[in-house]
Amino acid sequence: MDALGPQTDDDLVTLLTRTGERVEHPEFSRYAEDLDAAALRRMWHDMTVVRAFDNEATSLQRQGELGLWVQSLGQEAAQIGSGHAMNGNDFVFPSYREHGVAHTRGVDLPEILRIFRGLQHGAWDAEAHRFHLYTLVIGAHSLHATGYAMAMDRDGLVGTGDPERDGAVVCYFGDGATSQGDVNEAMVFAAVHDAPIVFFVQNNQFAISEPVTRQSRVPLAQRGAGFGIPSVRVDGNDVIACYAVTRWALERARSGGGPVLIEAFTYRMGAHTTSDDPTRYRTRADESYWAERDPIARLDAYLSSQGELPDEAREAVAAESKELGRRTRETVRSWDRPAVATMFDHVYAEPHATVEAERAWFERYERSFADQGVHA
Amino acid sequence: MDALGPQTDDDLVTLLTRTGERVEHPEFSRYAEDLDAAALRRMWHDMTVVRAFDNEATSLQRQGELGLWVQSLGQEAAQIGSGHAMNGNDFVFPSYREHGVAHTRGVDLPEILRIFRGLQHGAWDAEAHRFHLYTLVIGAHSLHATGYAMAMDRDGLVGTGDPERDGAVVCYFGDGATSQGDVNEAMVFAAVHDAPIVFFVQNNQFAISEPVTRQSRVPLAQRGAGFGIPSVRVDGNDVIACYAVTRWALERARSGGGPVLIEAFTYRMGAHTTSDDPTRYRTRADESYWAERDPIARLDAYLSSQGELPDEAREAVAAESKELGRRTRETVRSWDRPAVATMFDHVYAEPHATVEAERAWFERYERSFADQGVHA
Amino acid sequence: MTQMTMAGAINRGLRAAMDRDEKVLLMGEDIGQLGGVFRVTDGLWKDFGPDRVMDTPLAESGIVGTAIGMAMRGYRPVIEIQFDGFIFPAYDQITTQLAKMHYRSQGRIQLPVVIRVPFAGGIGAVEHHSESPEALFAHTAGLRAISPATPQDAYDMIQQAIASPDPVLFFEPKARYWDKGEVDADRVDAQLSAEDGASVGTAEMSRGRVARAGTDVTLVAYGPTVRLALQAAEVAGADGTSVEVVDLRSISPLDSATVIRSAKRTGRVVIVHEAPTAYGPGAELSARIAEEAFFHLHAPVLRVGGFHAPYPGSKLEHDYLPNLDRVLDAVDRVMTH
Amino acid sequence: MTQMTMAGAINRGLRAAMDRDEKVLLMGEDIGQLGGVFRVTDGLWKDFGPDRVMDTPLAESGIVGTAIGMAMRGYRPVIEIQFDGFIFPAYDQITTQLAKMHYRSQGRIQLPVVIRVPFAGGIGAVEHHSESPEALFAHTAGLRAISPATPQDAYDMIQQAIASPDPVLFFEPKARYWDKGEVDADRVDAQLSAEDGASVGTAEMSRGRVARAGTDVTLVAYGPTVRLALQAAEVAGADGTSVEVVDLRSISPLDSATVIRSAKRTGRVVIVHEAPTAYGPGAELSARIAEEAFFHLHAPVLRVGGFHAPYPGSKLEHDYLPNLDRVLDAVDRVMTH
Ligand SMILES: Cc1ncc(C[n+]2csc(CCOP(=O)(O)OP(=O)(O)O)c2C)c(N)n1
Ligand SMILES: Cc1ncc(C[n+]2csc(CCOP(=O)(O)OP(=O)(O)O)c2C)c(N)n1
Ligand SMILES: [Mg+2]
Ligand SMILES: [Mg+2]
Repeated sequence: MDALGPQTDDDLVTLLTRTGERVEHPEFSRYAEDLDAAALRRMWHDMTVVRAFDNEATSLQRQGELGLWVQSLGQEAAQIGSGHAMNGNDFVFPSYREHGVAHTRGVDLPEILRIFRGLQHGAWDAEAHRFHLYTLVIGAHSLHATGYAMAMDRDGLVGTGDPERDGAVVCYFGDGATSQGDVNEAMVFAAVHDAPIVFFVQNNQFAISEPVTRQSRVPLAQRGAGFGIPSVRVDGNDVIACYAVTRWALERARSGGGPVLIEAFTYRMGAHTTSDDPTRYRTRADESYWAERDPIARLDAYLSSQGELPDEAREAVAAESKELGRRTRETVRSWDRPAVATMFDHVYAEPHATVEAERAWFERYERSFADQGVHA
Repeated sequence: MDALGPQTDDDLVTLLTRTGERVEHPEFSRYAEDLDAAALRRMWHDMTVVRAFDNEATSLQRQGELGLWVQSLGQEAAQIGSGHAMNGNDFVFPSYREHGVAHTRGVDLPEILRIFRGLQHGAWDAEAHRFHLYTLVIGAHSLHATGYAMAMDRDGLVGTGDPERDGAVVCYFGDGATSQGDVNEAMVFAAVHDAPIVFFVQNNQFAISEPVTRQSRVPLAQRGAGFGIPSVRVDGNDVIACYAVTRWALERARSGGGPVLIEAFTYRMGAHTTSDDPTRYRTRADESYWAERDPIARLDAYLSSQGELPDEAREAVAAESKELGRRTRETVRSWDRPAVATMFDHVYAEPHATVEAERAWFERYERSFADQGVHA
Repeated sequence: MTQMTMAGAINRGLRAAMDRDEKVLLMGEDIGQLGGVFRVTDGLWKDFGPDRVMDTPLAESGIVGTAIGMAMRGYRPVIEIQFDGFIFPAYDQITTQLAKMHYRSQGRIQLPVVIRVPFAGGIGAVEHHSESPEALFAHTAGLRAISPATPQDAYDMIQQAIASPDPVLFFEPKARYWDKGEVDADRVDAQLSAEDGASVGTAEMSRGRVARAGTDVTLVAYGPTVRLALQAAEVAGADGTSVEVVDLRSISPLDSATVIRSAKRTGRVVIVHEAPTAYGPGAELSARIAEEAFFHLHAPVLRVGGFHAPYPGSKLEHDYLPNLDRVLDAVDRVMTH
Repeated sequence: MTQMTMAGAINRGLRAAMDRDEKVLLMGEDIGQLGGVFRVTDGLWKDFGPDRVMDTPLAESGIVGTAIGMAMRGYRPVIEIQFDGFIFPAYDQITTQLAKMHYRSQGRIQLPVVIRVPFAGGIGAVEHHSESPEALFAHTAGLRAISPATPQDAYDMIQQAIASPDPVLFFEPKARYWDKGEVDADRVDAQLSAEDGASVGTAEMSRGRVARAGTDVTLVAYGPTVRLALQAAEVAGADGTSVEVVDLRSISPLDSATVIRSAKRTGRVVIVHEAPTAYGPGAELSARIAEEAFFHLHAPVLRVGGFHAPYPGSKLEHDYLPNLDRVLDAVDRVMTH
């Protein structure tokens, strides 16, 4: 298929076909065995809600309430599937598009928008959610993730056999990021230290306008092997397969088996961000090819075929989505501009003479206007 | 063998055993077919002369004539073997230890010492020798090499089928360098552009004091495959095999087949540099293990067994080495300190106000001493 | 003379440079079919093809490093770094390699590489998209760093930078991309077509200019803050203070001569840039003015710049950046002496 | 009090910090069995084991990046960058990540990472082994940058840096590694063992000190040039000029208060550092002195530093670097006013 170019989808781990049929995989089926209808419905629910939120954020951006929005549209299976495979001992290092994963980590979705409204650069308590802040410098966080994993290992949180204790790190990045030196150095460090980390590459076929063939001539999963890191390619629009391979990888990493690389083969159904115009660099034909592979539609088809998506479930999720949309709008609009002097806060943990002097000057300066009554 | 740790030497391409017997290799023997006794003697000659020079430089450093010296001791086969596989169309990007390769590119060996005497940072005309300057920042040159190869391709110097025209780039770096982001990015760019480049890794088992296991758990040749770059591991102390695999790689690259990675498995028989003290981090046992694999000794053994190293040849090379030693000493000692104001030369190609102002100030300042007769 | 935006002027300048010299090629992320995230390379991919307008892998060190290799074979790569904050992965290649090759080779190897950096803030962007890192390059010998403030300068200087045999950081004030101005395309074309064009062009792009004459205070700016300085001069003028505005244009070399000439006349200098004040470009200028015009000064040289804090969320950027009030405040302060 | 070299003092300081807090760990190239190329970590691998004295893969960005991750879990990584010129591959991690995490997380994430950089020249080394990049870090908010000039300060400041909750660039003047001096080990130990030790220590390491009192000229130096400044003061003193020497100790924050106090008394200031003068650390200091002590100055503030050229071959370094003659020349020049 031309839409894929040289990077075929022949060898992807699949457990749910694009038309919504379940298939077996010799190695990975067993990692999805625990997914009963309720669990799958939960995934369907999460994907649906995240997409609704995503669309709401897009319209808020169009209305000028946000400076920018980065859609996760089309990548819900990769994110929700992998997110559901984690537990509270695991720690996640996202890139900037992992709203689905954020949701599975208990981040209240509207909170993410603090960043995109220009209030601040990080929006949640990373430690509390065991979900690190978004990182915009492509690939930079892969090293933080690796160091964090090395530290978990030091702290005796790996390979003890105690499921209440053992954990691992999951680090998300895109196909474009695989070209960055940092990401490759992260694989060097992870491999050499047998760090408990899963590198989860969402190959959404594009780095902004550049097709993945500008980053690699061979499937990205192959990269891991070069560092001695076992790697697997999974259908990134198959939430069950994404769950299964991530569970496998996490169990391996948590038990001291070292790093794993997962390439989730998926598609960015939306624009790169609200500033982007994909009509400049991709065809409608490609978009339709992938629309037929919509990750939500295929789980929907499967659950429906099993009689596991009753109308009440659909209605409930529709209502929840609507309510989330309303709350998102309200929340975002309610956020005031922060007090100006907060720009001097948290530059350092301890006082720094330059910051203190500039803050003092600024406060005097601001007061001078107040005194003159020019502005508040 | 413990000296090797997890990185075994099982799968190395070998054409000359450590005891000096020729063996066949299904793929690579044919690339050594053109090596008759005269050609092999030439390689033996080059290795011997380079080693003599290397030792001379070491003693010059000990005598205080050089600030530092970086020995190539033990890596002569990798360097002379690969160097002999190149032709005048090829272009080399060395690291800083490739004195053997420099010799094959026609660089007069003593010239190298300008750098180590502290006269200047680059010592030869890179374009004339088609041998770039040494680069001390680990791995940085791998990107220059890749860009140069991309440019050769653009210039129609690859894949024309005309042996007078087609060329490729050879880029040398060490086992330690493979951990640098730049080296991995070089592989990304080379693979994506099918650049005519041979990455020649001299795995000499150490990055200063760190064994190669601190850089990778798997053989370094495996790294290439992760980027879609065909890779081969060769016995780096076997000059014939090094010649053969490099010829294969260069023919492939010159004819438009794209990049290749060669891991030459060798040993740094000396210290990292004259500032280093290897007794701190490696055993005599390891050193003896490798002494038995001396690259010159094994070619010597083979040629002798064939009656192809008559006494005259030995005497001639001994005389030549002695003469080179003498010339090296004399040349180095004859080098005066450059004129001080040369430090302002070549900072820019066009005048730059800051440099001009500082130069003018400095000249005035120097003159003020002359006027006062304080110093010249 | 044609009306152009600054983005349009750079686009036209790139096209002219590519027409003039087939060794000129563009490299960067998304500069091909997309035309760059700011559309500065719009249309060039279509007209010059993917070999001269190269979409590169997503790796800034790789871009600069391979550009160095291409320049060694006579190419003149013009790199687009997508945003200021993403130049740092290439910092080693720029400062230890690109900057030093000419020196290390005793002048044998020239690296005419231009690095275009859309820089500075004011466009409501997210983190890492509004920074002013020019001082971090100006400190390194071997690099040139320039920044245009008008469409005319953008058109001329991008071509002079490309023609220059030295590596040049070309800082494009992204908030000014859509400002319009008249552009005369002929002058620089004639200049660069002449035999000594590269030398003349390099010298010219390295000089500041007096953007507005005045007698009481010298206001120094470059790139994004020139318009602000001119506004301040206008307002101060209405209040009876005559402000001269110097547009530096070049950060390395720093054209201190032009500033010092002005400073000697006015005796009062205020420097305005978006880069953080501490250890910023204004520090060097202030130090030089002190060294060379000390006895002509009526007042301390003042600096108005960004604060010693990361560039804040966009809701606060108006207060983080030098703005009209802060510039006028500084003008008032130097006028009290 | 014990006699120690500066290298020995840092070694002892690292050991004390590791004894005090088991979360302290060392990372770098060849710091383990070899003890580092300058032997600053000598013996620590043997006593603390490879988990606390980690020989890392050869990748500076990787070292800093993984240290950030470890710091997020409460570790206090102390990184050794082998030589000044090899810090640049880590520049992105240092300036866009390490520096900004505390700010981006609204203070939730502290990254107490120390980056030890043997820096500056004078040891006859090859290219990239003698550079002074401190200004390139001081310009970025979120980082601290300090440099000791004596064994006592080295011993104290390395421990204060490790105890500090902020990231610290610790610039070690490598040419001074073998200089000896008396070290009192008890004071800083008592300081850091107290509850507010980290705060007190951070404040203390951020302050300059008057290394020699004088009345005619203030000579400002730090790290490698303090000894030179003291020599110059000696020589000038013999000639009847009384020179006060301020050892800055901290480059970020810049302790301008101490300098300005001195400048207001002497009215004449000369700044001496090895970093290139243009856009160098002295520029900021000069600008601040102008801003805050202008009307006290009898003469322009002068700077004596490296030239705007790559660090040259070692045969020329004596002339490239500020030396006694050049410092005295500057002292003479300020004394003419
Ligand atoms: C170091 C760096 N360079 C450039 C950019 C600008 N940029 C933002 S996203 C992006 C593309 C990333 O592609 P990919 O890694 O595939 O992730 P995706 O956006 O597709 O999820 C680029 C080039 C950046 N953020 N960081
Ligand atoms: C970026 C960088 N970091 C650190 C160094 C210091 N250094 C010089 S050589 C070396 C080891 C290199 O090992 P390897 O790549 O295996 O090459 P070898 O010296 O063994 O030939 C190190 C760490 C450097 N030159 N550049
Ligand atoms: Mg992508
Ligand atoms: Mg090695």
